[in-house]
Amino acid sequence: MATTLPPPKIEILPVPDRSGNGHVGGGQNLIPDVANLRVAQQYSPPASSSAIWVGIAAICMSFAAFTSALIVRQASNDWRHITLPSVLFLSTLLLLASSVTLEVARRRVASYMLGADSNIASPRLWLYLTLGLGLLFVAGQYMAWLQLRSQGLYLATNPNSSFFYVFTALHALHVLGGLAGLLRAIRKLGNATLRRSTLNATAIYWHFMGVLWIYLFLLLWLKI
Amino acid sequence: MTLKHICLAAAATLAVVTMTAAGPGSGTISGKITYEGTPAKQKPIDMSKEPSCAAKHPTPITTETVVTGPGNTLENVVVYISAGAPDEAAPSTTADFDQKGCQYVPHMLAFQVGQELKIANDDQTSHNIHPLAKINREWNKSQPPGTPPIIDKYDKAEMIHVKCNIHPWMSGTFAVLKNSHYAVSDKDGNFKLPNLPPGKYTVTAWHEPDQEMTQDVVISGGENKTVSFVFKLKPY
Amino acid sequence: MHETSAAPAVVHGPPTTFLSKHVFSLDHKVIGLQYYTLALFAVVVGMVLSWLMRIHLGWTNAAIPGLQALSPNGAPGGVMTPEYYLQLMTMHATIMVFFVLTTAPFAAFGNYFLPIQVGAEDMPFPHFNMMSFWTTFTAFLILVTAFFVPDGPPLAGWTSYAPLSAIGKDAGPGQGTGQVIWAAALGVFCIGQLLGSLNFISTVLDMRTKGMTLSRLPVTCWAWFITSCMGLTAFAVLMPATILLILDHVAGTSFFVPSGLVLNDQLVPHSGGSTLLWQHLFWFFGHPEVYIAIIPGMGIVTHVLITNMRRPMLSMKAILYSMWALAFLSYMVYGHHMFVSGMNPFSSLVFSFPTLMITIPSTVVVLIWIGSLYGSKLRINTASLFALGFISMFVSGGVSGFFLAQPSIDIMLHATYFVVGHFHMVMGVAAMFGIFSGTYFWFPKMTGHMMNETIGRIHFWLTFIGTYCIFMPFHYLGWAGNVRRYAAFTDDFLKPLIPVHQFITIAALFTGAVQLLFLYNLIHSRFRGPAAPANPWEGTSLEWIMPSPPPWNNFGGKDPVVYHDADQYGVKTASGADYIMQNSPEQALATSEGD
Amino acid sequence: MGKLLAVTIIIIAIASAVPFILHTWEPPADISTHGGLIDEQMSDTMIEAGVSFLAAQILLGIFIWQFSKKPSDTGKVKTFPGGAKGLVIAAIVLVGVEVLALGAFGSKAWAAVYFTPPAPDAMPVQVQAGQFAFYFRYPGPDGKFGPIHPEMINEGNQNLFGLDPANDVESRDDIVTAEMAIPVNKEVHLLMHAKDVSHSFYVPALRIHQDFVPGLDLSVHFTATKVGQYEIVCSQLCGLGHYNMRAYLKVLSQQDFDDWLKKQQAAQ
Repeated sequence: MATTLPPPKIEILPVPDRSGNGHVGGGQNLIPDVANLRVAQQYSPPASSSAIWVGIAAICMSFAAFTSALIVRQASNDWRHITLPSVLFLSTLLLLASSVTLEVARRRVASYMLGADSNIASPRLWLYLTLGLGLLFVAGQYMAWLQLRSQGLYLATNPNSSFFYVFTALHALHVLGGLAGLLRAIRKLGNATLRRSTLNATAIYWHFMGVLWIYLFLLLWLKI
Repeated sequence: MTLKHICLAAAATLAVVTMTAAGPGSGTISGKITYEGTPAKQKPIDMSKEPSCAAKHPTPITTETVVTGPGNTLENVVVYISAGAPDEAAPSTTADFDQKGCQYVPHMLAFQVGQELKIANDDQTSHNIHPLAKINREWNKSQPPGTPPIIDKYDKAEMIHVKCNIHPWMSGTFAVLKNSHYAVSDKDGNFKLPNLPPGKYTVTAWHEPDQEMTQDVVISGGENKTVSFVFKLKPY
Repeated sequence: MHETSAAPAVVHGPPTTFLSKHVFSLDHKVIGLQYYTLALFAVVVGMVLSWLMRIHLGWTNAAIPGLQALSPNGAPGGVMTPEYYLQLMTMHATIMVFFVLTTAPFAAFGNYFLPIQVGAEDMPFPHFNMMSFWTTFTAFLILVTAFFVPDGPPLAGWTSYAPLSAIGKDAGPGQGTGQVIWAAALGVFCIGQLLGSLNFISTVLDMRTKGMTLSRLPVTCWAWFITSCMGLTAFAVLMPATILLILDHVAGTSFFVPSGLVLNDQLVPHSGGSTLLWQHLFWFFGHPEVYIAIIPGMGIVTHVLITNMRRPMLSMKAILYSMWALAFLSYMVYGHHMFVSGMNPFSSLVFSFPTLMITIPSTVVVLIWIGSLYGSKLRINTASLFALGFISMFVSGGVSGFFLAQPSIDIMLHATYFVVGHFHMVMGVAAMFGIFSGTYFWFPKMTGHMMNETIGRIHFWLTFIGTYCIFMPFHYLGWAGNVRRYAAFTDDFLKPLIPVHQFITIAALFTGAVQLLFLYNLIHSRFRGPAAPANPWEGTSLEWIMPSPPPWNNFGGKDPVVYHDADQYGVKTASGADYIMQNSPEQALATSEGD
Repeated sequence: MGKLLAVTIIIIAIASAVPFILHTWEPPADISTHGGLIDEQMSDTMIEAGVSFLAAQILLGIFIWQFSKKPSDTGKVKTFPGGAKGLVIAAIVLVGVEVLALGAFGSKAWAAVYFTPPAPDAMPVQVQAGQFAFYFRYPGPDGKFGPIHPEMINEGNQNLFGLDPANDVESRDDIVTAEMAIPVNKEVHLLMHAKDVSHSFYVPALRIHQDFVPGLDLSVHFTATKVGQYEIVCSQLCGLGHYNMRAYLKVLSQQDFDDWLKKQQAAQ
């Protein structure tokens, strides 16, 4: 019952000396002696790669709860169907496009890190492009609210509009979080401390935002 | 300072006194409140929920939304000067509001803006006093038996419906008024507004839940004006 | 004995300033201690509240000296008003459930020992970890402000059933601002716990040191891992619920408030909402929350027991699987809180079976604990005393679940003191015993000082007997139909029970006072206690290979390598010790189990 | 110290069980036709739970007594005969069977209350729960309840159900009361309506316990078998007056009930 396995093999990797005064890099804040992204890739230890999926699980759970609330509430007789602002279709496209640009950016960064491409400008450009599209999306959501307001549909007007505002607002908040992540990635890319795992996590989150939006959009759009 | 000055001063003082105090030359408005039509039937209140109170009423009390007397007189109507009289500072006396046998005594309590309101609980059970003020600050407090009276005051004129949620049948009214010229009609429907200096007044009679009638009255010197109000009541 | 391996993920440097060392620290150990301190403060507040409530229940019209000064409206002349009783009750429950039972065994001990026991230098996201604590702390502050708003705290209980909780001040004192503050506090608390759970899970998944396979994780790590999985899902559901509740208050939406309600003879301006929706959302969080409070305790107790029994559990696997089963089932049974709440009577039956099923994993755990005692060399010390007390309490609280799991019996016992007794024993007191056990066990490691054993034992004896005197009678009261959440007992069939309440009150005051011993022991030992060796209890898990207290970077910048699971007790070794530490390559000569 | 703990645990366990064994505190005697099953279920569960409670505590005590280490002890640790497997199987089989049995029989009692339709000739009574009192309504000679107009509810003039007799004919003969009276041995169909927040209709003696759900009118049905006066209390936290929210249930002979109803009608 007590599992005592034979001692595993230990291979010693090259380690920067960490016995000194204590300023050590790595993990969240590795500043390699040579400000070189390739060094960063090699020496920075693997950060947690599961965390992003854990976070996504939590977000899914929250929106599942909201969905159940929506379904329960739809059953009541005061439910009115509202026609969604047309701008939403545009912003949906923007969000999808941003996912594409981010993928391109990811490939560029990868090829740069592998040395295939020595130009750091183009990956950064694509990241900025994604950032811009994300901002446009949030702006689009804001315009959607203005449109609803002009139709006299406020948060408390009817259950459907309540859910619309709640869903879009919370999703927009999460998107803003993603934008912050992108900015962070761009900064790290700038001072050569970007780890691929960081970029990957950011990308996964960003794509998830797209998926989540499509789900919410359909939920609000289709009569269930 | 000359004699002339003194005389003037004296005259002025005298004038002031006659204007305000109940001196000679101040009039009175009195009268009777009656109703026409059929008043709503007052239902007996079953207090079995609160045995300690039920025990205090061998014959069950009834609701008090309309309390009538012989000859179609109407009780619990508050009559006051709504215009013509200046606002007055609150008197030092307290307006007492008691909870006896799960009933408000008095049912209709009139007092002045800023006057001290004293709410006491004579029962063996907890009451919660919940004046549903709209203009004034609304509050809702419980008063366990044997606790000191609740002291409060209102700073705006308002007719406030008072209820106890623990004993839903308990219902009363605070009539918070701007001046001291008010009266609540007695069981014969009589009311009396004394000590009114000469002037033109608007007299308002108010009956719960929100029936209101007004009349203009001119008082010149120490006369007695009689005013009467007739409320139209419906069975439902 | 130590062996180095690859460089661990150094996640932050050593603290340099006072702020970064003690206040906004990134160090999981400091954060753990911060959580512990918060829980300690919260539990004192919660306990004082319960004292006031108990006095009121025993002697309803007695004036409590000084209470008027605390709340002139709540206690005119020192006599507690019904609403103030309910407000204290609500705050007592909220503080205890969220800021004691969730923070202490999970966030406090977990933060301190999870990274150490998996051999990591810290959690992967120290900044999230720090935010997690400070968000929780903010939530606590927000909650406490409810005491200082004009109408006082909410009176709707910790379950805050809509519409009472959703229609605002007309529903009663505290239902306006107070209720919103309550909901806001919980929403913020959820954020804190989500960040924490995120860290816990990724620590276990990604930060394990060389050789620390999942099967070698100490049971406590599993307990915290399971708990954080539940926390992640449960708090993610509570937060939406609180958001919707706040919107119903401040934005005039109608998620939980149906049409045609009348308060004080006035129509409530809401329509179409669903009152059961809140109950479903709340209990979907609420029942897992119960296990969030107890599972870390089970882990701690198992950990403390194997160390003091000097033998492994009969089957650690059985315990782990049972914990997973509890966690899983807890999501399928929440409906048993709503048997008579107007839910479809068929679903009541549907919910009752998984609820009954929960007794199986619980029984497995208890039997494994008891069975493992057989033939052990049980060392009696305060930690093990509390661990054994935990088992006794867990059994006492657990069996009452037999009754409450059945809808038909729930007809009689629902919302009575039987329920109150049940959850206080199984989730309140048992979890508390887990916390005490963990404290006496790990205090030397956390502070570098030993606790006073004599005071500790006195504390155990008085607490053990005291809590039984308090919570057993609750079951008798409930059996006689004593409804809970009553500010006074005026009904003919309740008046005869008042003496029982008076007995409970006395027991509660006594037991509460006893906790001062614990506080004294804690503070005194922190400064005056004798220096603690690295491994005072001869434990095997990684926290015992480092000096007490551990340095800021846990293993001095070197990662331990793990060769065994944490159950290497009662073995024969060359050195003559009856245990092998996880990071020692040494192999047992022959395990001395069996006769 | 270990021995002391063992003794304490066993003493506490037995002491805790005594009041249940001696029936020191009992639920009020059952006066309903369906309550028998529930009481049976409760006592069965009490036996099973009691046995497992005592067994576990006493076993715990015995092992603590026997194996708390003496200073001289240098022996080896021994393993429980049969190891974990025996215990796990015991837990799963014994407890599994036990709880399944409980669940099965329990659902019978539950079904008796909730899955049987009220008899067609059951007497309809409406109960309205509000902060902080129950009020009851009898349909009167026409056998029909007038519609409820929430906006007309006014406790000041005791229009507790928001009736509009001026316009609703059915409302004119409705009888509204503050205490509930029912004839003995006659099935009652109780229609439950919540005026403001959630409340609960709990009559221990009747073995009836059902929440009021605002916005959702539920109903229960029962038959009282014993003349007498019992208490209806609220068990769902409904606000500051929760503790004092109650009404009396009078179970009367048919004759007395008819008189009572006449008296109430006169008072309307």
